[in-house]
Amino acid sequence: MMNDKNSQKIVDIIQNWARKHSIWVLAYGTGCGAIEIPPTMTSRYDAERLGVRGAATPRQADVLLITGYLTVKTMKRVIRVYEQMQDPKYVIGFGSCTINGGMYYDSYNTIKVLDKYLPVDVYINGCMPRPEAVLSGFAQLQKRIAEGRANGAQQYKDNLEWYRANQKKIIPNWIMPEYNW
Amino acid sequence: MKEIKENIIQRIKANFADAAEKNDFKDNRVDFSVKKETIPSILFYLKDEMGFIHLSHISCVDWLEEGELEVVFIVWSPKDKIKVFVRTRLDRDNPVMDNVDMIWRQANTYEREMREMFGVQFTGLVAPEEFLLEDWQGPPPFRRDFDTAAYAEKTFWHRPGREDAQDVRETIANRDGEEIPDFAKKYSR
Amino acid sequence: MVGTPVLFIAIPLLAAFLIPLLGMIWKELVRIVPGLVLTYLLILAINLLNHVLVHGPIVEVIAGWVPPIGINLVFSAFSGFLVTLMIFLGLLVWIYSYRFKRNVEYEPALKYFLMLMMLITGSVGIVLTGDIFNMFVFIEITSISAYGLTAFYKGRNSAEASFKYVMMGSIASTFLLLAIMIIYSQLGTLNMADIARKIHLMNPTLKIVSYIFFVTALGIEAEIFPLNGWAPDAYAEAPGPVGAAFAGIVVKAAVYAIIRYTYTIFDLSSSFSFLIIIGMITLIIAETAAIRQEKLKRMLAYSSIGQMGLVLVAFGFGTKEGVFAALFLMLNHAIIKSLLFFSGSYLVYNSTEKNIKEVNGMSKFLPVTSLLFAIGAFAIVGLPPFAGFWSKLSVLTAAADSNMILIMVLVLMVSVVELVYYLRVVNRIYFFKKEADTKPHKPTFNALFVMLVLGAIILLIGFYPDAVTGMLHKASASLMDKGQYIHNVLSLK
Amino acid sequence: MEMIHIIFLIFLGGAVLTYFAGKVSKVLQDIFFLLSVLVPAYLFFANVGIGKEVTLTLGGITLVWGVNHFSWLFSLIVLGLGSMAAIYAIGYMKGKERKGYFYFNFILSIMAMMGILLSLDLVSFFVFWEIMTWSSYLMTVYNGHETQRIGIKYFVFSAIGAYAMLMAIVIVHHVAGSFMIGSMINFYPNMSLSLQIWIPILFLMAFGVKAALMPLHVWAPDAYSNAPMAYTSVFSGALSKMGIYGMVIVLVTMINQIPQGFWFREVIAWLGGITAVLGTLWAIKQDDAKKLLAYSSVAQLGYIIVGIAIGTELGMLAGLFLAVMHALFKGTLFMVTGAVEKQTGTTNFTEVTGLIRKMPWTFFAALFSIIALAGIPPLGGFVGKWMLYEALITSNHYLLVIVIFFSSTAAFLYCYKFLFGFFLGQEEKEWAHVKEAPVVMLVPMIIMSVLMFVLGTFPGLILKPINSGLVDLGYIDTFKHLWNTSIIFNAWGDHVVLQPILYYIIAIFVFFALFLTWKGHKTTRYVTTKDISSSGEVPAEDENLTFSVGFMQPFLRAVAPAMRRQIDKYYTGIADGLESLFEFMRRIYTGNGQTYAVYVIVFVVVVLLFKSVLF
Amino acid sequence: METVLMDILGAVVTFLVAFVVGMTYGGLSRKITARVQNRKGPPWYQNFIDAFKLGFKKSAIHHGVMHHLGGAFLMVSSVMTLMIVPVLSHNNWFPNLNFQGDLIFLLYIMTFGPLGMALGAGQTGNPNSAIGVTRGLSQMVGFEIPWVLALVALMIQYHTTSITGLMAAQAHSGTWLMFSSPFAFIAAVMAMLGMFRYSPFDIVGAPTELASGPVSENGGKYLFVMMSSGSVFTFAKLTLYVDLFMGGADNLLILLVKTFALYLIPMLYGMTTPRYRTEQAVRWFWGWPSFFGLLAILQAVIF
Repeated sequence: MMNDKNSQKIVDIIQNWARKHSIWVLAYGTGCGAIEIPPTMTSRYDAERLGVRGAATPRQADVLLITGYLTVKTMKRVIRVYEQMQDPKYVIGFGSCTINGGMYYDSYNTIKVLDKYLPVDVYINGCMPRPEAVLSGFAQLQKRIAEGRANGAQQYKDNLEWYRANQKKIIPNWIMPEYNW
Repeated sequence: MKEIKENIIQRIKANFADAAEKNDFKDNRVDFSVKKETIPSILFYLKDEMGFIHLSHISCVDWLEEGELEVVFIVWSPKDKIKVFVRTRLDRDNPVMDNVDMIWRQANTYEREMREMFGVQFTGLVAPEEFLLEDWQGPPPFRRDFDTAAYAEKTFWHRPGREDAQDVRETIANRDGEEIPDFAKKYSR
Repeated sequence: MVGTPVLFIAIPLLAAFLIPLLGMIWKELVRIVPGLVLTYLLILAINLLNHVLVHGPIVEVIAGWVPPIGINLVFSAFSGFLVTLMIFLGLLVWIYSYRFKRNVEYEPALKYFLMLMMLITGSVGIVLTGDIFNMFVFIEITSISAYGLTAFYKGRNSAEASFKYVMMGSIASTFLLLAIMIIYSQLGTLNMADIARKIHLMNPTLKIVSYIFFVTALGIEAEIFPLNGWAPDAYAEAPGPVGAAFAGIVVKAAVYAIIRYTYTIFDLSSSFSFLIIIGMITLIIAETAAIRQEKLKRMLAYSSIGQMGLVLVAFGFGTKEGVFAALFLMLNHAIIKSLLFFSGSYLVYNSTEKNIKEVNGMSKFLPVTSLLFAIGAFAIVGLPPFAGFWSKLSVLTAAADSNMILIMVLVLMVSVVELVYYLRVVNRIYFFKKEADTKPHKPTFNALFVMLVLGAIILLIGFYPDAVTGMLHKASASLMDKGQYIHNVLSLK
Repeated sequence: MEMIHIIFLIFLGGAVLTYFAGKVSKVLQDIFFLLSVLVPAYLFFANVGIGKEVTLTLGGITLVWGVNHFSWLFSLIVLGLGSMAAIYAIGYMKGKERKGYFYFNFILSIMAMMGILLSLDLVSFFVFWEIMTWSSYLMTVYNGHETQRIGIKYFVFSAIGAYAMLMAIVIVHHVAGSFMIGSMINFYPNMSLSLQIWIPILFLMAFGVKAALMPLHVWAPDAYSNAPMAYTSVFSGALSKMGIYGMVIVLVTMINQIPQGFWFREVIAWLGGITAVLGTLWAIKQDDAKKLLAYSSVAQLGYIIVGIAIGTELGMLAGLFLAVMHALFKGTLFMVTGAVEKQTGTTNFTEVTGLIRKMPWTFFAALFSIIALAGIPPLGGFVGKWMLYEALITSNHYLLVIVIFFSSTAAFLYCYKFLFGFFLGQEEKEWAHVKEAPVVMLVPMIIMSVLMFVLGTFPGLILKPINSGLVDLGYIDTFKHLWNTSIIFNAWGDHVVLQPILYYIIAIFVFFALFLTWKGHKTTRYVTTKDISSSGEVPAEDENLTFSVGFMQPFLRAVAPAMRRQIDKYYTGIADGLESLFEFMRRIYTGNGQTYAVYVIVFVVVVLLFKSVLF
Repeated sequence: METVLMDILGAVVTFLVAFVVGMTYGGLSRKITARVQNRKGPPWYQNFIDAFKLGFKKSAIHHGVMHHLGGAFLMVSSVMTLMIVPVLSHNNWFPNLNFQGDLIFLLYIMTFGPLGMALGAGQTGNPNSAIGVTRGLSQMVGFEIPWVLALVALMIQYHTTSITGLMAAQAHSGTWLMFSSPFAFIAAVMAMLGMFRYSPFDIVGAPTELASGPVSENGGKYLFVMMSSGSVFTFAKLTLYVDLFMGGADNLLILLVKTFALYLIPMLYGMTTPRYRTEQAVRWFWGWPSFFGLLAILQAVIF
């Protein structure tokens, strides 16, 4: 960890500090996880004290929070939203459905492994994870940002072809605009 | 209640010769089976003449063994507080029947779903091709001969160790002191 | 002295009777002779008018009997102006109808031209004569030829229209005769000047009654509401040029007669307001009735009636400005309405119904005719810089000078109505799609020539009204000067 | 032959020549057209001195034409905008039918407007007024069949106004004995009180119609929107100013002379204010650019009327400055609409979207004119608005200023709607082929935009002629007292210095524009308007997500009570009633001979019965 | 040259002060809101962090030149307002364009930015942006009425249209205008609720309904510029209110106290009220606030 930190320039440290303390979340409310976001944000758990705050559109958001299983139809939109977000950007997979399919492991229409399609920075385990777990996930993300290791966007950009191939496997009619950064 | 039900059965039978009624349900349910050609006319009759103005649902049952699909229309009369099931059987290999969304607009949605999930074709149905399953390539997934696990295996990646859900199955199998219904056992293979 | 007024009656009358005979020699003479006659008369009229404007009126005695016993003709600036105008229009009508196809299809041309000549003779006679019974005779001549011309197309509708005209005309004759009888029984004279001199001797009630009878009788010819029932039908059913002749010649003569009775013969001061009232009613009802018409010629007929009402109103002011305005209006109306009838009858030439909607989109096929119709429409509504504006302005000025604000308001409001229905037609000509079954008919060369002449006159007067105003001022002065008239006629030896 | 006569002859001859040149060659026609507008304009400004008078006697009436400072100011609007619109029209009319007709009427209306401005006697004033009316009417019905009702509505209103004026002219002639405007003005104090009130009312009816004052404005939206756009810019920009011109003369030379004039001015000012509000509200509702601009013209004319009706020096300056600005920006906006119409074939906001990248220069002109229209600094509209408010406040019109302010704030809504409707929003495949308008159409728009910009900082350039015009009308010289080259004052001595404001605005704008451009310029990318964050959806190529239907619905719901009643409907009701009356009149003539005979008898009997009354 | 440099320096300093104060107020508002909702809330400097983060975003997209320059338009409006409003009275620190302090000019320059930004929002092609803009403009028409009524009342009472003139009048009489013209103050404050676009007047950028409306396509540096502009604008508007109604401020501390006291009004009102629909908001402004505005004019005319 120390090594990572030493490798950062001073500018990066400042930038990452700002990024770490200002996490604007675009909650993509799929599945049952969406219901866990309101308690996280409101008085009881108050994620805003960590600088976590809802963002209305992908253009403004830093974190894409995927709260549950993703059907193929939804997946298309999620990819779209992710690609519209602006660098630097992070993905949090939320709940076991995003990790391994969870109870939908044999469903004909939900993806099982999110990180084949999008670069996930942090997974939050649970079915469903409670707000405490969510906060812990955010804290983990902050840590990774501060260390400069939350570089999912860069990974996505570098391995775009691989991701595209995976995405196109389940979405044959690919009509989206080109990914342009 | 009983008189009303009798009355309904009388009237239906008088008007539709092929309607086979089944009146052994409790409370406010009446059940008819008709040929698929009769469906629009009987639904029209129920709606316009007998006050069954509400279409509750259209459902489909896959009788794999008999090689037939059964489409069930459930209509409801707010005045009589009676619901009527109208059933019809279709050939499983060529499930075609008449579209009824001119009777109830909402039938359109149900029909789209059935078209996608069971492969029932409604002649004259005007709707976009895709409904819930975008970019779907496999067979209609709600038919009983569709193997969802195999399809998932073929289409998606699995996190290693979760391909066959062995742990889940073992857990279920090893449960003690718990009545496991037969269908659950069957389901967990 | 280049000629005498009696020629205006003698020559066309002679020509009218000669036409059938000449037709036996060479068929084409039937067409040519009236033109020659009218040309000659026009030259004569202009010469005489010039003379009269300078030297004062010419009074001619027929058959040597000196007034008040004999019949006399008066060619003053006022009547001379009208005569010139009528003959000019007559000439234009002749040129226009020289090859007007229709008048050959239905009847031999000779009847048409015969009746036209008679019409002109009668009208000119009405204007020129100084004797009320003689005037009655001329009115009968005019009416009879007018009946014939109305029924010229021999259709059911033409016959009906003509019959209405005949009926109304006979009523008119009756009243006219009654009036003449009353006057003769009272004063023992038929000479206008003599009557004018002695009119104060008459029983006042009988004077009024005879005036009313005169106005009723002449009002039928002059299209005063409610005596004008014949007019829309007659205009609509008569051939186009005949409509122009009615509007420009016959009606003018009748109006002249009314004015002569009112201004010169009778000394009823309140008859001026009577003229204003009936003129105003005529104006309002005719113009409002015109707006909903479906046939083009009927619409023009109503418009014509309305204009006559306005002329009467202007005469009714009783001032010199009023008379000037009225004469200006008469001149403009004669020219513009003739143009409208001429061009309008080509716009609906081939249709049977003559509906307004059949002029739709004609501008593509008949550009010049359409343009001329539009100019005529704009002019008659009184839009500058066309001729109608100046007459409207002078009417209003005269009204203002007589402090008749209400009249001004009404006249202007009616002008708006007039504007609307003329605009509707012009819009149809220019901006609508052609009806499928209408077949445009190109105007013949002579018709086009006539229309262009009229259009040019409209523009000329519009841009340079001085061309006519001097003459009109003198004419109005001569009408106003009643004593001079009496003196001129009765001092003959 | 005086120069003024030559100018009019060139106009008239040019109109006829242009019309017939079309039979020979289209290019020749264009050239003739341009020459017959531009040459007289040049001759007028170069060779006609202010104060010159020429006479002509016609029909016993002496017609006097001459120039003073005040009419020179309006000539500037007419000829300036006319020349611009003429250049524009060459491009606009290319490939359209009935070119000769258009050119003929165009030249004739310019001539008529000049005639109105130069007339010093009432007859030629009226003559030119009517020529202007029918030539503009012929333009209104240019588009054919459907516009017939609209054209007739326009003409009827104009005719009612014109006839009211004619009546006033005739009465004036009766009492004053002369048709000269000067003698009318001189005689005015000696008239009886009822005439003193009625003569201005009659004149104001005529001018109110052309200036689209409130109860007389109903023709304007339709007429403006249906004339060809190249003409509408003159129609709305210059022709309506003739009403303003007349109003100013009537207000200043007549109404100010009598004590009752106060109420006159108040009523007119309030009518102007209500016009502004109603025009604005209805403009917001429109989905068609032409209609929107037409209603907006009505509203803007309302401001001008308010300015000139309150009648203080500042109010006059404001009204006339706004008149000049309105000619500039509304002329440009109609040209923009015309350009869009030419390139796309429609002017409906629900159809055209996203032209900004296709027609950048047109957008630039539209943007400048909209900023000027909305009265936002640093463009010229602001100066006029500012002076108008200050004039209202310093002359104790507290409620009127609120009304005007409401109207001009609400104007932002339609301003935005106009820009958004055409140029912003999603770029559609349907309009992918659209090209920038031809240069000949762009040049006038750009020139006028630049003028608006210049006048925003140096309003003195145009305030100077306005001031001399007002001095001609008897106002005091307000130079350095209410205005300077780039400073404007109000009556209390507060002022706005425009130059530093411009520099500050430019500095701030440039700084942040540079910042936005420079920062991260390597990773800043342009993406198409299809690539928007709309719930993760990807709009299909032919799918239009632009928000253009029911655009200002929330606001319209809020003001719905004010818009429930339309003045137009009352007029329609009157017209319908009249039509049925006319139908009844028509039925008097039954076509039955017996009835007619009965009429005759009844006439005779009635007249005989009432002869003692009648005679 | 010296004076120009000094002018530029003064302007930059004023801008920085306004930026810092505005950002801090924004952070405090979030903090106070959190405390009212029984949360801990973000630190007071959270807005700075957010702004910097947005500034540090690596990539950005725009949909065209108007979208690109929208922020610059907005900045013109807010900075010009700031330049015109006298920050401190009896003080030569930040003179800027104070001699220009004409209220009507101010009203119009304040609308420059929103319109410019609306153009940017329009060019994105995002329907939400356009809807937000129409709502914002409608709401602006709503609150301008009481606001102008209040200003006109002040103008006619003191026969001046300049801010410095009104400040001088207050200094002369020794009474704040909020006490001598209470109705105008009430109307102006009610209008201020709309101007700050806090709840209940926040339908313009309702995040869940309109996806933040006009700014929905803006991220990174564009949002950064807009945030900064908003902060500066907040400060400028508050200062304007203080100048008009509270007699201005002699030093920064007093200014901060007064502005913060004013700032609490829309903030606290917003915490306790749910959102209005656009037409409700517009009608609200034309109800009681306009009534108070009319009372203010009445008071100004009669007294």
